[in-house]
Amino acid sequence: NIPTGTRKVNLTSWHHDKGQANLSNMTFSDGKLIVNQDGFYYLYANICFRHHETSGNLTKRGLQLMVYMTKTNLKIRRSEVLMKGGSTKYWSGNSEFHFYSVNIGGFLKLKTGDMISIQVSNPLLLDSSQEATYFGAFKVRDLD
Amino acid sequence: NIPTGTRKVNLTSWHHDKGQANLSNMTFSDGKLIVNQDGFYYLYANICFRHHETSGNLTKRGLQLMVYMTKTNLKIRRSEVLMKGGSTKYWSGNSEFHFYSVNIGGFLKLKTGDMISIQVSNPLLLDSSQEATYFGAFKVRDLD
Amino acid sequence: NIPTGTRKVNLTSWHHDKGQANLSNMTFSDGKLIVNQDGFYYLYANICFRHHETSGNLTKRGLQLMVYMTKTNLKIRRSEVLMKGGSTKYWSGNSEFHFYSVNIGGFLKLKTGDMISIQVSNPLLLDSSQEATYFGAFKVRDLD
Amino acid sequence: PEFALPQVLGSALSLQSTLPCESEQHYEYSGRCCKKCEPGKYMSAKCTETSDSVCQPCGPNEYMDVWNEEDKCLLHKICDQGKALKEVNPGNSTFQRQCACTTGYHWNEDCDCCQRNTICAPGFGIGHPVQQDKDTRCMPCPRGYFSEVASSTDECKSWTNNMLMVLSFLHLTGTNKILYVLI
Repeated sequence: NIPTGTRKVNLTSWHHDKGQANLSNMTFSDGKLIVNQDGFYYLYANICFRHHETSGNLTKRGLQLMVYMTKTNLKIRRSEVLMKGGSTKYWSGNSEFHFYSVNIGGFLKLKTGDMISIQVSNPLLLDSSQEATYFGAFKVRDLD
Repeated sequence: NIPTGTRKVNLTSWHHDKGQANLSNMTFSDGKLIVNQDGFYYLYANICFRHHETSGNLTKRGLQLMVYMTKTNLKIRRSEVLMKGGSTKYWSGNSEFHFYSVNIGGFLKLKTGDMISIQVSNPLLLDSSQEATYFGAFKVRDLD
Repeated sequence: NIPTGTRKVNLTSWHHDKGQANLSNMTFSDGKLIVNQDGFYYLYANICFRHHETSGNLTKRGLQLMVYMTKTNLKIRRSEVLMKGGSTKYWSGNSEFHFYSVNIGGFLKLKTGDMISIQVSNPLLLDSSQEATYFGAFKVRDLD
Repeated sequence: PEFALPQVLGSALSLQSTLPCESEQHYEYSGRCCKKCEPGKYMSAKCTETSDSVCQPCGPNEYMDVWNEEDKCLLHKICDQGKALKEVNPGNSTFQRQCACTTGYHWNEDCDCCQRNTICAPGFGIGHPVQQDKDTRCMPCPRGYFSEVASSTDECKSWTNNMLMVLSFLHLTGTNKILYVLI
């Protein structure tokens, strides 16, 4: 179930064990990946937005299609955006179908208990197929 | 040799040992990377599309510039798209040069014998220099 | 301090130890990441460009927003572009704010002494917040 | 007389026992001073205590233009027609391929692309020398010359040529007035 509107929203309904999704050595709860071991992780997300003219007229309107990856640290009750990406779009009225994908990735230090989540703008435009919209993390090595 | 047309095509003519390309612990055949060891791999691709006005008039036409990374599993004779990215484009007629790059990446479970390949739309628009269009994979760790 | 103009410029003023930035087993000097151990590394960069109408009229002009990751090898006194990404843009005049992000990444062989640096076009349009514009590398394994 | 070595503050002088190895054609490895590979080749194996470096020729579409210890040659660039580039020198195993933009365009480092040459407005003509792959330089037409077109290739034309044209035009139209010809 995808939230409506163009506002920035938290995506919570991810498959974590179906299809290509995998989960090990991390916990998944309420749309958040929770870190179980301190370390340096590579975090990434790929988000696809799409619109077909049959879903209504979106053209001639400025859109900003964005993804944000956020870390929440419960100890200091703080959330900060780790990475962001996206594009403003001004889709022309001539085509019946519009598509845009954004990819973000980075190598970051995470601590046990850190929670990683994804926010997007315009959730109604999300292409929610598993090859289009996904995110993840893998541990590269321990902290120094 | 780059296939013609705007249809989705399989890219087979990759350098795998010249310039910045490297191959170890995987096999490369007919444009496909073949997995030799079960494990979790990080897969990625970067594709650049370009068009110069001297190559003809492409503007005022909707384009969809896409990359698909596909896994073929011979045991179950099945291919599935692992990741996709790209954008619809409506290139304006004013500029003499147009350029667009898409990057995709993800951490996935692969088994011995799995074959990874790349498909793109509009192959004639590919920027085939080594720093522009490439793909690859590296093993992060064994399966659980 | 961000260089001016639309020319392709070298970005040198990166934080390497503040906020989310980390540095270990590599050296950072004059905007370049210097390799201390031969190996296979995953290199990545995320660059965000933005423009607000209050900063002047950029629309109706073709822009090319690009990132280049370059390796400098002092032994053979050679610099070569490892990866590039970006897009030509023709921002419409209707929106007050424009945004575009590009992400590049790849798995490459690096030798001790190799220096990695980032060049961008249109540096004045850079969104220099830490979650928007960053680059990095991590060693995946030793050479064969 | 005893020569006193000059006292150098903060550093000690040591007599150099062996000639420096690191040079354009040599490198130091496993305690030996070994020969690098010449241009056109790469190093498939470094030297050991008992054997010299092993060098192999670059393969097709590769080059190496310096003495080196690289384990691979460099890949020639592509003169991409789709970017309006053409090959001006194919290069070889020791010299990098050279590309240039097709006529009417020049290479712009900032966009890594072939940009249209500047069009000189009327009253301006292209300056010399006209260089391949370089943008047009527009020069104001000096006295005695003119240009009535916007062009990225035309020079300023001298009046004299055109005065004759005007005369012949008037002659054809039967006008009896004789213009005073400026030579």
